[in-house]
Amino acid sequence: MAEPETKNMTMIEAIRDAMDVTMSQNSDVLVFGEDVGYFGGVFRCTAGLQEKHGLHRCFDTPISEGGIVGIAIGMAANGLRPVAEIQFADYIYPAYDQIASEAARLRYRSNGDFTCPLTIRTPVGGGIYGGTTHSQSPEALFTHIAGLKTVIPSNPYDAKGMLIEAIEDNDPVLFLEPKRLYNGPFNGDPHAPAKSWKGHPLGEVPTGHYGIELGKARKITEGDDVTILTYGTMVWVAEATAAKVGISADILDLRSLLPLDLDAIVESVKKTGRCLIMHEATRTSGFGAELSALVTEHCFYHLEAPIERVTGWDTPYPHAQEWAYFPGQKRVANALKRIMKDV
Amino acid sequence: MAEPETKNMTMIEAIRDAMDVTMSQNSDVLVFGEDVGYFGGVFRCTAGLQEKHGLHRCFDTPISEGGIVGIAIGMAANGLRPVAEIQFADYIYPAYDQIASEAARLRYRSNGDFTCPLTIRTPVGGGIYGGTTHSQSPEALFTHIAGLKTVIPSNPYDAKGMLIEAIEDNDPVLFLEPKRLYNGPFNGDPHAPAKSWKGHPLGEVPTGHYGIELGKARKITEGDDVTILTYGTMVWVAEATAAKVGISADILDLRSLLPLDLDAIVESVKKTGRCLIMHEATRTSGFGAELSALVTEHCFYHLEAPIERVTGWDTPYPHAQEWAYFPGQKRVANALKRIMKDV
Amino acid sequence: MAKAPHSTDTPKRGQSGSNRSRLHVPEPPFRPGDTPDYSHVSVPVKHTPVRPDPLCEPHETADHALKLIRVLRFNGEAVGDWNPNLSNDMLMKALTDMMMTRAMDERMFNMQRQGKMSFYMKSTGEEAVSVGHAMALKNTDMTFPTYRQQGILISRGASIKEMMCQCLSNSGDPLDGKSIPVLYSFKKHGFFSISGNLGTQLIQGVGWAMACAYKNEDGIASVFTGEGATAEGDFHYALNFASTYRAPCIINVVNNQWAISSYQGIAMGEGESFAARGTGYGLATLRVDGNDILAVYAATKWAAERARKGGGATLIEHFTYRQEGHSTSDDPSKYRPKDDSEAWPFGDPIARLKKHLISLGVWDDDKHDALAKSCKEEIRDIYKSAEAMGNLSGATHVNDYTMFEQVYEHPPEHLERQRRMFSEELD
Amino acid sequence: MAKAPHSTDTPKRGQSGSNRSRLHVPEPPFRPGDTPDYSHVSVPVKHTPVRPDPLCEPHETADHALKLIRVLRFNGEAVGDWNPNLSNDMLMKALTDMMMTRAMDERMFNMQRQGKMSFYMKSTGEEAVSVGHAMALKNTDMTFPTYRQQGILISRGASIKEMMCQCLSNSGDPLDGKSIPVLYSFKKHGFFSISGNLGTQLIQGVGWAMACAYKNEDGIASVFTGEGATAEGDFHYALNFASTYRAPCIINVVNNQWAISSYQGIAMGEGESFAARGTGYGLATLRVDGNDILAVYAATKWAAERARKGGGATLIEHFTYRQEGHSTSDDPSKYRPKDDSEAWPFGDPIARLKKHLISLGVWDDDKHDALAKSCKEEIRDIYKSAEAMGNLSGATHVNDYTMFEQVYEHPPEHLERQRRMFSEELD
Ligand SMILES: Cc1ncc(C[n+]2csc(CCOP(=O)(O)OP(=O)(O)O)c2C)c(N)n1
Ligand SMILES: Cc1ncc(C[n+]2csc(CCOP(=O)(O)OP(=O)(O)O)c2C)c(N)n1
Ligand SMILES: [Mg+2]
Ligand SMILES: [Mg+2]
Repeated sequence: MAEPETKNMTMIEAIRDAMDVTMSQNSDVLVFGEDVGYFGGVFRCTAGLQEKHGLHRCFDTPISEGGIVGIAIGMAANGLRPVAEIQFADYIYPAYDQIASEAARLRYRSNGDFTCPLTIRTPVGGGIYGGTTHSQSPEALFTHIAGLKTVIPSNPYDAKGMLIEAIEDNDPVLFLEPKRLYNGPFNGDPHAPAKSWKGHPLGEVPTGHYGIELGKARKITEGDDVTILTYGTMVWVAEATAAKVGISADILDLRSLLPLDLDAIVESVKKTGRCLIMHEATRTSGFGAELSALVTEHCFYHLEAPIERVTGWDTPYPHAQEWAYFPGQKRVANALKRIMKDV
Repeated sequence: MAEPETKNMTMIEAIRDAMDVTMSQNSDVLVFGEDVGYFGGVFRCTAGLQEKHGLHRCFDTPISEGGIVGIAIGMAANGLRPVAEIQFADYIYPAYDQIASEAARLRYRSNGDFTCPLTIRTPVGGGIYGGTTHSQSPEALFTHIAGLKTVIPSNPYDAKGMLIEAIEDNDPVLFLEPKRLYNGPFNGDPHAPAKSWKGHPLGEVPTGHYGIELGKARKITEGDDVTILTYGTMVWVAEATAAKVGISADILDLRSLLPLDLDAIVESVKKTGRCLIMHEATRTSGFGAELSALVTEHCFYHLEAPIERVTGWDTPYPHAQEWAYFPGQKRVANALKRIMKDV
Repeated sequence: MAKAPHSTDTPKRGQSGSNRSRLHVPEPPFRPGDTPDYSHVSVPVKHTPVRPDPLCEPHETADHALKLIRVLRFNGEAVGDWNPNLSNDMLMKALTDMMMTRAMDERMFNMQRQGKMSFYMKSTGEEAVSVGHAMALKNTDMTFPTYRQQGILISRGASIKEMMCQCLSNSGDPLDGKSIPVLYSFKKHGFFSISGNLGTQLIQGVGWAMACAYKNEDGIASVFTGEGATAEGDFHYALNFASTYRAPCIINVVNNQWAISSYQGIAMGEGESFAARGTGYGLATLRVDGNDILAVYAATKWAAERARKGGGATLIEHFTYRQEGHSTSDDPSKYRPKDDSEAWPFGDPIARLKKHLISLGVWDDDKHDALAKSCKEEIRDIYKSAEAMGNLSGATHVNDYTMFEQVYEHPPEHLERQRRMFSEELD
Repeated sequence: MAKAPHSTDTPKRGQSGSNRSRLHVPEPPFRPGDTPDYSHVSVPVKHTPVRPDPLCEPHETADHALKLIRVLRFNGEAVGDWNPNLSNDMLMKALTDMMMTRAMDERMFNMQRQGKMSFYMKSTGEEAVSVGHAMALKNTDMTFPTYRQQGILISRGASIKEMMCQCLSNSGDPLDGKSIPVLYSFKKHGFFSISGNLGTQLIQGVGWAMACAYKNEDGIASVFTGEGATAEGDFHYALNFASTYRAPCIINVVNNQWAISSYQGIAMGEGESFAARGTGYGLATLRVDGNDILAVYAATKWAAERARKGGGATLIEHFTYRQEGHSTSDDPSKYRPKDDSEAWPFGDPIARLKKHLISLGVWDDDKHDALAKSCKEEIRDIYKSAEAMGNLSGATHVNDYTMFEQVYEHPPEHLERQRRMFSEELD
């Protein structure tokens, strides 16, 4: 078999390409949301799709997140595969009822009579001075919802494969896009020069159709000292910090939070005996809590140090204090040192 | 000082009395929601308040949870102390944006220029054959929100004192009412004859004004073998099961989830070395995850067995299978046995 | 005694409000103890609005939102522009379906009182809305009903036994006991899974309709809400999206005057009708006597034709009355006069169609009583065969394991684990 | 070349839609490359609707929702029923406040481009709406603005330096850097904390107004939304609750034709105006030329009087045009013709008031230029003193510890712990 052709893509391009590929193959795929049509989205993720696939396949909606998800549910129940964009995850709450009560439960309450194969894409995370309403990471509010899948890629290759998989999934999938990674990896240091995906192996993306199973983690680095469980932007912070601290870390990019690759987690923690969990979202009841609980439940007798969480503080995401809020390398390094202190 | 006069009250009466007392003392307190006015609420929690305090102080609203919380925020910012009822917690999601983005963040984003002293009351939990949309326990979706307080009493005495405290708090408080406890304690056995609050010491409620600090747990039983962390209906299931299993359990009724009485938790787990967490909500990303993470973080070196969580399954709350879903005595007993097995 | 709305308690615009506060809180005209008197409600007889072309511009129907489309006069005559001139067979089907619906409601209510099921909701007095509406649609058009449109299923020939089994949560329940009674789902009958969350389906129905248009299919969607639930955001989304994308759908507001204990004025505010909500959105708007099945049929036909031909959505207000309690959990005498439903001036939909059939010379009291009896017996027999498959409190309960099914297409590992745990710990 | 709306791409009602699908998706009349031609937009001159009594019944204003209240003719004359006959002092204040607003926007935009702040939003072309509205209210009336009503603050004499410090997130920022630029909060000036979440404040403003009524206070609330955000559920809640409880408030829709890249037809659908949305709710409705500050003033006065006297809420649509990009992050030439704003037939609000003042004989080009220059200089000086207190990227950053403050009135233990951790790990 010949190697698939690849192209260097940013995460934005990879996401766009996933939609383009599925739209080309399947006329049931529609894309809509605020400013996604002619303009191509405030982050440009849908640029060109309307021109290529037509006004009726990629179009603007009213500013009504509840309405956007509401029509998507109706379309999905009627056989289409809608891909709805919520402009920022911070604005997803007006759609919370439609997502949690409706999309996630339609299959269950109708006992399979109706299903809901829809995808909701939305940018998450900070690092762009977006303040309280352009920086949030609300994943934990969705991982509590049975019937929904919640995934979050950290690089262009995964983004495309996972988005194709999400669109082709027969259940609703919330697809979170770490906006700080759109144009390049970000190691958590705002003063370092911005990197691009150019030249990065994970920026080499097959041009055709491929899927990445939702529910499988990706091992970023192999290590023996500690397991780091993380996702999204923090994957890159983890990698950079572990390298800097000089620790041999098993870093798992979880990619899919629900369903979760518990096997990979358990295997790694049983190997290292130590575990650091990182996310940008506020700490209390963040997804890190679930990860910590699962590790305790499944690896208790292997743990040699307390599990630590490095997360956003329990405050709204402030504007000017962005880098004091963001769980950056210093905090990660301190946590790693604490975890390793009695080795 | 003379003992305060007390009266036997159900939880419904205690909740009503908290509103009555605060409304009588402070004309800034208003009560509203769907069917709360003339009719007095589908669970009768507001019965008589309109007649006593007037149409303009206790009134019906349109069926619009977002609107209910929305006006409550505006009223609170304008100096009132609104108490809004959401008929079932399952219907709170249309108000999620107003609660999470607005009520919880108004003080922060305005740096204290505007504040939001509002209380949202809503019944939670199963046990009444309410099915997917009258049984939910969504507390974990709110404990992730900085700026909000989330509390849940398990008896009439606490209900009244905590509700008064919530109404008088200068920040927004979500007050969850375990509906299965409205008329009496419930030990998790649907076949046992229904109990009432009559004769129960926690049904003896002072008739006047008193507050119970939000953020303090209540010790239900003192014990040495295991710590049980729980709240709401499950407090009674915990107590009954521990007694039946014959285990010496330190049972903490957390009462307030955010803020949380971490000191009480840590003290107890350090004493017992074992910990069971119980809630009715679905397991993944439930509040039990946060509790487990905190216990691991703060008591790691004292733990002698894995922390266990007994929770609702990761499915919507089914109708006919209610008692297969409800985390009842059998499952709690099994978990306790597992936790104690290597003693 | 009898108070006209806003007569005593409610101040006029610009006067000060109740309890010496200027906050205005609307109140229904009558409360328990009052003698209901609806003489202030005008019952239009002659002024039935004209029937415009179904592809007219939306504003040409603005007036219809403030009037009331009626066909059946109280003397039994069918008159006016909107008369659909149904065949006697159609009329008989309409009557029978309404009577079956009522008989089923009656039976199920009683069985709930006997503890056979957890809950039930009747549609008594509103049968014309569901049955008349269903008859005017194609069976393949997808309806998005609330819990008070069981008449659609009966009209479309769904299995009453299956419906009953759903309510009984027994081994014959197509939903395997997952949902509370009356939250049916019958895709094969164009009946969308009913949500317990009010309002949510309105915008979903618009999405369904958009998909029909996108696929160039002929189907339309018809979505329902009670007047109370129009206050939810989803109602606004539905009107707005339906207008923007000219979705081929019908948006039905069933104004039965009550939302549990709240009268319609709480949702309506100072508006003149619920149909009028659609005017500002540029939707076609009709207001119809919901106790007049011919009017319901005619209005639906008009709106369906408009939608199917690409004319866009219509908002229809069905003006009717909830004769009984909200559900088996409700006691309406707590908040409205006991005899309120009898004082309601628009009569009963079954009685009115009966009178029409009699006036046509094809029906009489004896035949009617016989039909009522046979409906009752048929329902009783079906119920018996349904209950033979179990009931909620009885032995033949649904299989508990079904609770883990249909959360996702393929159960993920954590659910499998929980299922195993369930089997080890409880079974 | 120039296309009238719906002329070529959009099928007529009942015809088949774009791309051979029947799904109808509305499109703006002009896109980049087109020559904008608004000759199809009628500019009413003579047909200014009458000014009814502010305590009239809502339906008496239904027509006003479809017309356009105007006072200033293009020749500078002020005419008609609605002419507020402002004193020359008032007119000069209006002009100055609009020009200060524009000068500030200009300066801040440029400073953002120089990296002094993270973001900025201009209100260019819409100054009459905020300034005219503020002048017609009492300073104690609470406004619930969006990010495009900075003119309210300027009109009410808020400290421009504090506003700038907020944008710069520096040590003079009253919000301690917590919020992004332009999301001001000035309770002392009746200016509610602006939310980044669109629409949410609409219903909060109604609640504020209900509290005023409850407390028998004289104050009213005035809430704002862009036309795009009317699609949120909160807009519906606001209209509905305002109607039900006759809340003393004004609901303003600023229709500046664009919502980022979406033209107003996406939110409007087939409706005829945004003001008309209020008709079905039983609200008073006015539609006003938002580039005519006298009309804005007059409409606001009318609605404020109605609200204050217990007549209930008014929905006002301010018909205007967003002359510049949505924000510093936007480039409007990507989705509309470059010269679209010049082709817009309603002119510029400052130029129109200037002409009026000239026609009154109290103003001329020289004076105007001098005023423009002095506004620019004043703004420049204020900006310098503001920037002296730091900027986002500079050294004098806000104190990071403030991030832990004002989450709650009293910081709970877990926040104190995190604050300590922050101090140990990072400081
Ligand atoms: C979102 C939501 N809020 C509240 C409820 C509780 N509830 C169930 S039915 C009902 C009244 C509905 O009234 P209406 O819309 O007029 O319909 P009707 O019952 O009269 O047919 C209420 C408040 C609910 N099911 N969902
Ligand atoms: C709930 C929500 N959804 C989306 C956004 C992103 N957003 C910010 S401004 C804007 C456009 C608003 O348009 P309009 O209401 O017309 O106001 P204008 O900017 O024209 O004044 C959008 C979509 C948001 N801030 N909040
Ligand atoms: Mg109703
Ligand atoms: Mg706009």
